Amino acid sequence: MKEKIFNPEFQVEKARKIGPETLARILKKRKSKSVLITGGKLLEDEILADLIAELVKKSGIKVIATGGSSKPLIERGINVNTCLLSHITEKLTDVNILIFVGFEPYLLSRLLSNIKHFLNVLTVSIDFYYQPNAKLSFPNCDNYGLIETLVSCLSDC
Amino acid sequence: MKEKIFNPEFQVEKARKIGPETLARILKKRKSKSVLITGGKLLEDEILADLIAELVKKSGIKVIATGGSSKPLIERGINVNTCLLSHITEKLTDVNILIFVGFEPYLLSRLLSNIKHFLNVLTVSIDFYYQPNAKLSFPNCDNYGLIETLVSCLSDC
Amino acid sequence: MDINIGNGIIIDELRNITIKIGDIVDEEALRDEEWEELGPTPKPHILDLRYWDRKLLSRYEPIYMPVQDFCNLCTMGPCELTGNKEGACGIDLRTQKARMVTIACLIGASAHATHARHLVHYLIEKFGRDKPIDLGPDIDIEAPNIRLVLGIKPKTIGDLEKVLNYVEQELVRVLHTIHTGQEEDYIDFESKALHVGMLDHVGMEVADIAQIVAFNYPKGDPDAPLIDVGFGVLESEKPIILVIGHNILPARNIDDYLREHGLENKVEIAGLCCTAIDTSRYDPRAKVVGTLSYELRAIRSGIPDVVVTDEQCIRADTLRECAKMGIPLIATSEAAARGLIDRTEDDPDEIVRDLVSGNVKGVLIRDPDKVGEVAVKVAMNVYKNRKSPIYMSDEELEDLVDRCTMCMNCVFACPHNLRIDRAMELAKSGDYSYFEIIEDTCLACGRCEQACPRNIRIVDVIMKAAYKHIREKTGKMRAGRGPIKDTEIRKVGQPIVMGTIPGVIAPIGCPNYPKSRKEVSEIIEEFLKRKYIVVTTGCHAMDLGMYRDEEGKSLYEKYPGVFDAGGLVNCGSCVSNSHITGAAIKIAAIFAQRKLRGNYAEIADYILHRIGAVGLAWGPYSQKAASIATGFNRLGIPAVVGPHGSKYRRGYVGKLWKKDKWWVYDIKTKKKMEIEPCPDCLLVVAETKEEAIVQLARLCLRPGDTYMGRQIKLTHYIELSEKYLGCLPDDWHLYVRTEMDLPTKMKDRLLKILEDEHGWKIDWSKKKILEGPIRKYDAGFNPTIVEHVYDKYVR
Amino acid sequence: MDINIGNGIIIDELRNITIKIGDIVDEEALRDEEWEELGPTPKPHILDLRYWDRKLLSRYEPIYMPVQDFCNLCTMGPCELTGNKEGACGIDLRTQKARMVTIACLIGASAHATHARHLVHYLIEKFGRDKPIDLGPDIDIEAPNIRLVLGIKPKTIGDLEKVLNYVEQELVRVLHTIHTGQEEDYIDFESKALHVGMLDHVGMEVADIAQIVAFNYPKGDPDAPLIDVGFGVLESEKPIILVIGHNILPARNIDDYLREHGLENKVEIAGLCCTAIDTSRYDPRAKVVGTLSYELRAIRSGIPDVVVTDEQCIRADTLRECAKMGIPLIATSEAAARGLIDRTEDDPDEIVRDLVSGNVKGVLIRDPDKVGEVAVKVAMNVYKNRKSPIYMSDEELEDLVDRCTMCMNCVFACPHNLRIDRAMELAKSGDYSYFEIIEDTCLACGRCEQACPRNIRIVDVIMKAAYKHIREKTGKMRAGRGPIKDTEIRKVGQPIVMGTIPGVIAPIGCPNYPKSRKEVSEIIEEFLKRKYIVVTTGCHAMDLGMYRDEEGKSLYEKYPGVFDAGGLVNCGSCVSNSHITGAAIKIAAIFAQRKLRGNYAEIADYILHRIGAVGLAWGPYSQKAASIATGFNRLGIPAVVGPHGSKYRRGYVGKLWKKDKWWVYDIKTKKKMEIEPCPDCLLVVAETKEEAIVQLARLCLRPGDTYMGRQIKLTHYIELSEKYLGCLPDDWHLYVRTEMDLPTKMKDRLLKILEDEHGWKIDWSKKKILEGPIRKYDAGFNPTIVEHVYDKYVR
Ligand code: SF4
Ligand code: SF4
Ligand code: SF4
Ligand code: SF4
Ligand code: SF4
Ligand code: SF4
Ligand code: SF4
Ligand code: SF4
Repeated sequence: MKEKIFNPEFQVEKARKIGPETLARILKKRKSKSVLITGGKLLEDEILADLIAELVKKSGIKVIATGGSSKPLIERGINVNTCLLSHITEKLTDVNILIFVGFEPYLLSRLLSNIKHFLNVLTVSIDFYYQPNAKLSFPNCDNYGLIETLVSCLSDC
Repeated sequence: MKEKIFNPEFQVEKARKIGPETLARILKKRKSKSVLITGGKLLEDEILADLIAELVKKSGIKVIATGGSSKPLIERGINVNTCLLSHITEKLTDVNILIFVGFEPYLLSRLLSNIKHFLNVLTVSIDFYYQPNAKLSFPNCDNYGLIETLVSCLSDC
Repeated sequence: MDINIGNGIIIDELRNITIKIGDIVDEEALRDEEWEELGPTPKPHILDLRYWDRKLLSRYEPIYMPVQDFCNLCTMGPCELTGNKEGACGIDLRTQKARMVTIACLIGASAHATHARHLVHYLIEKFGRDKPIDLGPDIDIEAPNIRLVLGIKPKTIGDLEKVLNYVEQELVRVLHTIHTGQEEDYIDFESKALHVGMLDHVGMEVADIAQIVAFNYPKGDPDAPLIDVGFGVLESEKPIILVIGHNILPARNIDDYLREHGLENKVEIAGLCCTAIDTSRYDPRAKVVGTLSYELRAIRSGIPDVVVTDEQCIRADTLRECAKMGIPLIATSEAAARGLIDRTEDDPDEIVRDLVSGNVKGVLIRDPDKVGEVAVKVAMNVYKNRKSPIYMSDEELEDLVDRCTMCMNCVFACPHNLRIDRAMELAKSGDYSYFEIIEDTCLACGRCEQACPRNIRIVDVIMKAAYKHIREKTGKMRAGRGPIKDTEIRKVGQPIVMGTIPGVIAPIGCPNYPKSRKEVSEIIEEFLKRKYIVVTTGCHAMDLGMYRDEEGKSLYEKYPGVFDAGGLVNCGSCVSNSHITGAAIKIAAIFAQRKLRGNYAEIADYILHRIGAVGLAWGPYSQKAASIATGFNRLGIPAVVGPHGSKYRRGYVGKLWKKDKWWVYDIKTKKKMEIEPCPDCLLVVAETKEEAIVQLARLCLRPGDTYMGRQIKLTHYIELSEKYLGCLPDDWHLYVRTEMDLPTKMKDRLLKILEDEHGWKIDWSKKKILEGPIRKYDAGFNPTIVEHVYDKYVR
Repeated sequence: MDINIGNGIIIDELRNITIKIGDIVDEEALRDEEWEELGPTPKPHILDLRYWDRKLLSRYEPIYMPVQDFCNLCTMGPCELTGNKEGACGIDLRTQKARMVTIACLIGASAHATHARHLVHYLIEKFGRDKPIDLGPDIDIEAPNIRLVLGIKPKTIGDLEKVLNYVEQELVRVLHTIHTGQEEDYIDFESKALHVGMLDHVGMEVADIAQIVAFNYPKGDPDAPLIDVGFGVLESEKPIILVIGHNILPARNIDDYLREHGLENKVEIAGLCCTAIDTSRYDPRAKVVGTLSYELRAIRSGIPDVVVTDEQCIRADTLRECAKMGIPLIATSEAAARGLIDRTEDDPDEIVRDLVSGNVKGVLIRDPDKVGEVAVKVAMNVYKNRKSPIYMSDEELEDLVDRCTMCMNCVFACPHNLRIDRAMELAKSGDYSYFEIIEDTCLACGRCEQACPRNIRIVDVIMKAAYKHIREKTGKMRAGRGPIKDTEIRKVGQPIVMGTIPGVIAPIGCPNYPKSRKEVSEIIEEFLKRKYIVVTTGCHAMDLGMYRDEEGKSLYEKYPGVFDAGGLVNCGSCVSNSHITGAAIKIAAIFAQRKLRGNYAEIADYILHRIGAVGLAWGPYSQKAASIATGFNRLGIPAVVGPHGSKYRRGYVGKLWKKDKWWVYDIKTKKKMEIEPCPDCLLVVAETKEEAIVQLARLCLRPGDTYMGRQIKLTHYIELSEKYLGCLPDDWHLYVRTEMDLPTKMKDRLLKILEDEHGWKIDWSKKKILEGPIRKYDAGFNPTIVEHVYDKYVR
């Protein structure tokens, strides 16, 4: 896919682009300090919900589910921390790697912007579109390929 | 020098970075359609004025001198088209490659922005700092090296 | 005294001194007319309510989500501010963002204030300054916002001018503070934004009161007529005048002209945005096409015979787009003169000739009266020549689809990243269904077309492909009824404050929804079924009427128009939002007998702690939405915005864990005490309708709830959470003060959880909570966070 | 009539009706008081002068230089607009940029209007509404801008309120048009910006008139006293109160307090920005430290014993910076409350105690009267404890320099890309001289420090290294004298219009100059020597006083303060810019006997074609600079801005080659005729002082010049071009109408060039031009581009 950003937003410090393998390595080392934050896309995208459920099962990572994404995950047997977006910072004690998936890109960009400017944690986006406001982001990709690879890399977690 | 832009300005379409050799090739082919536009830095920077005078002599390129840069060039025996910044578009008939040198970077950025959005000509910056609003720009460089190379590449014009 | 001095007969002699009289007396009058005890802050300036704002914002912390990392407001910049760095003027990123929010609010509030100014100016010319403000026998508190903020009771339209003078002065004062340098505290900037939000509700109130009394709109009538609404209304066998914007004046004069000439059944007025709403308040025959998202669609259809624009929510390419379709345009406002020649002084028939012949693509006519005649004549003449298929022929559709290279440029330009490329790919093989899905979310903003290297008219492709689907979208909207009646307030005041009516949900604002337009109806019906009061305005009010159930009924047909449990109240256009804050204020005045006059903080404090009202701006595109919501917030009413709302860059969010923030003075026990954190946000983004629903239910909780009320509210909150989030909410226990607060049906289960998971002590024999809650329930609990209110009532 | 109705004695009885009286009569009064024939546009709204704007902008085309390629003003965006694409609301890049310019102007004009409102409000409280506007025997036209725009003659301070009501209403109306959507024509947006610029001069006029009459400032006195100015004034053996901002009120009360308590020789008031200027108009003992660029320097020096801020040009980190230095801060304005606790109602001594002890870092005191006492007491107490070296010790300097890694982060963050890294490198080897060069251009904005990964206090390093150099910078500034006298106008009106005084150069505005601060003096002295009139305000006025020649004299000491050839007139602070437009208006009124009342277009047209005045804003950082310049432009006065001015994103530039744009109606010959393109720009950027000088000389040319005037103007233009550009200008021949226009000394040479290079026919025997010029010279030439002006005067 072309080198585009989903919307013309402009950042001086932009996310480093990483592949699933790198993220898998990070997770293996620092799982206990990491959390996966899921967004509302999981409600409308069954494939994504399945993939994320698998990812969580394989990695054992903590999940904070916003935007109603708790429901599909709970239905898939995942133990989630249900959370309204407005409560998200309440749940971030004891973690310093936040991995985001399943958000409207323009909203995720705002969330990441807040964190980038005012908090000191590592943010990672594994969503379809590159997120410049994250610290690390998957590049643009219009299919589930990267997340699938991530899941398979995590097999041996 | 680091990958920085002199000021945090944000462009969706950014200049392609080129080296002096590329520009020399372009000039050799399309000199008659090209013009060198000089700015006020030539008044305060003798070395630059010398270099530009040499560049003009070697290449035979037309010169439009703004910001008072006519004076040092005339003193160096260059035949220039003296021009106030406000008259610059008056002088651009018959050319479609504009090469800029010797400007306050923030001002050049504005001039290039105007051209980029509202005119259809090729702009090139050979100033010290990368100019994202040009179509082609030398990269950041805090010395005369790139311009010197350009001059030497033009020797056989 | 009631001496009525006529048109300057006596005055001529007083000429030179009267300016002075006017001014002196003006202030005297405000000071002296003691219709009610004067509160501490009549006509407040920026700093006068700062103490209240700082209380709010110490609980509800502003959080910022910058869209850009730099500032370029002045020529010392651009300044990069990543990581809260400071710019060349010393401002940091946080404060700069607070400044940007303030600008947005200023733009929004100015739009309403100017709208009000235009109306009042015109109405004074037509009806005179003395036209009384009379909203009927059931409305005594005619202008709750004006009473509260300015401390005056406006009696005539002329009085409204004074109100606007104040509003304009204050807006300019705040605009001044945007100047480079100056304010270094982001909370102080937010205080200015809140000030602007408050002023906005005053400006809106002026505008709506003026047009209601002058044009005899429904005056709080719960049975206001049902209006045809939906894109389908465009298809008609008559000439169609499309009116777009927010200012009723040109449209009203078109309507008058039609009636005066017996043409009311021969020519159709169809409207977009608030002009549509207000035209239908004036004449129920008028039709409502829809929101801003329908503008490009309506023009590109080629159906309208003439387009009349006034101000605010009108596309900035209207002339270009109309010209492409050969539709003559009449611009009527200084806000959008569109480069057109000013023909105000010309002979109407000459203008008509020029427009009909296509000699000119459009004209500017500044006199609303003249617009009536010209628009009607043009429409009737142009109608005769209507031709060509709507949007395009089937062949052209195929052609355009074939041209697509699936390059995704459109997808990246689209605010919703809609997968045009996929729809095109499917369409190439004959399956156009994906365009129907896209149509439902598409804003018809046209950015995809700007980005498309193949110059495909993507909006037209979508419309052509989904046309059958969309022309069926028609429904009914109850005409905007204006204010809530005092009599209604009298009835519901107590149940709302007690909490037995679980809440007031106010869907307001613009149509850039995150997904299907239908979601607004889905969210709202959930609350109507549960007997919340729903009160709506503007584009949400329109979209709520667009969708019909299996039986063909829209929400307005299924739910009554009363301000009571399970009622769906359409107040009207954007400026009618003032009636929503007005209703909250009236509850404090009528039910709680609080004095309004210049008494802002006390009333806001009352509302914050007792009135379970929440705004919902599911598609807040406009700066007016920013300012309206901010006005809600200063008055203690939380608002939930859709995900695009995050682009206004800030929320007001309380932190549950900061225990020291959740306190009140209790007037009854004379103690400062800890309370449960409710409401815990003032401005918050929700990503999905599921989250929005749960958030709305939650934000209806108030410290002042009786146990009955709390029980009802918690029941809905928990049920909705289980339904939409799949589990109990994570914070429900915080709101339990006594076992009586617990939903009866779930009582045992919840007590168990309180014991097991939260370590509360339960007396299982009596099913009583012994230990655990943040505070004890006390029926006489009388909370405030304002010292002077505490001092006033404590004995 | 002169009945003076006192404080409501009679009025009490009229209470209920008087609001109506006031309003009716207000308008009547404006309409009826026929002090002069009423022109076509009294109290114009946005569209009323659009016809004039469109004439201007058809000649002087707006050109845009976007800083950002996208818009994010609403939540439908951000929208990428590269290549003039349209956003989601349909606006294109050009129109969006026109909108941004309009916002900048709105901010600027609001700042002045609010400043005026604060002053008028306070002065009415102190002196009453009836305080007459009396500017002395030599000034009859007391308020040329107000007369011209509103069509009224203000007689008392109370009348000024009415003026502000109008200004505020219009500003809000324009702010409304910023709302998403609406205007699609960039020329129409520019027309709104021009409207705001015009309003700004009205607002400024109100502010300055109010303070002049109330505080007895110099009233047009050419011999106003000389004031000490420069960073060096800070070094004093007395306690120092540093006042910063634009609003005289707190500073004035400090001054009063000192006098009342016999402390005027014991405590020093030193000021920054316009507060400094206005304080010295009130009391010539006050000292002027300098412009905004000195704020950080002054605070970081640790010298001030207390800092008092009011509004506008004050850094947004003032509290943070003062706190670091342990300097107590008193904030006094709603525009910059700085998060401080409002102590307005507290006992002054208690506040003093808290500030002196360091218990609090600063306080907010809203009552200017109370500020006087607190500031003086704090200063006297704090002074006792002054210690520690200025900026830092020599050791610390070496330490900091050593810490530098030459990473260049600071260079890229610096608005001027100053080579701190190089200065540091040299300093490491003991050579600190490069810092002196840097100091001269440095804005002391602090962005370098924000970027430095080594946390070097770069500003302090520069100051410490260059301290000897800078403390010697002291000079003299003539105190702001306010308006130009009618008597002066009477004297110079004719020579200016004839062109024999070659021009009026108006250096105004802020200090973000492209290079050395000294350049302003260099530019201006060139014109003073050549007997132009120079009239200045604000930061330029201060900087003109800072530099002394070899004999130790600053420009104010070398050139007289009269408004006459070779005079250097300091009108005063930013709001005194209204006297510059005022002077131009008065020339039309007094010399040409044109009626002002509500007659804007005629007067602007007159000025554009005959009065060779040009503004110079060499460092236009503030939004006020944008709006002031735009106000100049609407009135037909061109302005040259420094290179940073390009960041306000647009110029107004005529195209010489578009021959059809350069025409006028000649009232004498009753013909529409081609003219030479002068002035050919209204707003233009110059990169260097060399270019600025040539541009200024050039832009003084006017079609109305007599041949004598043209000869003089061309002489200067050509000489300056040869001096600074090294050759003849490229367009001088366009301005030659007859051989009499040619500079005598160069006549032969120029005639030769005309023949050889431009193909003109010359009769060499008589040295006459036979063929060539654009038009013939005609002594009775009477140009206008406004139809109604032509109709009015043609016989
Ligand atoms: S306002 Fe401040 S932060 Fe913004 S550009 Fe100007 S100096 Fe920089
Ligand atoms: S931009 Fe145009 S060509 Fe590209 S995918 Fe979209 S519709 Fe097709
Ligand atoms: S018109 Fe519809 S599809 Fe196109 S960019 Fe706008 S929202 Fe997306
Ligand atoms: S709700 Fe929003 S889009 Fe709709 S008319 Fe009001 S401001 Fe415009
Ligand atoms: S105002 Fe228009 S161009 Fe700007 S963000 Fe909104 S939709 Fe896009
Ligand atoms: S940023 Fe700091 S360390 Fe780097 S060159 Fe500048 S002063 Fe030195
Ligand atoms: S303080 Fe001076 S050196 Fe530092 S960034 Fe500002 S102008 Fe440049
Ligand atoms: S000239 Fe500019 S910087 Fe100076 S006081 Fe005026 S607005 Fe501020």
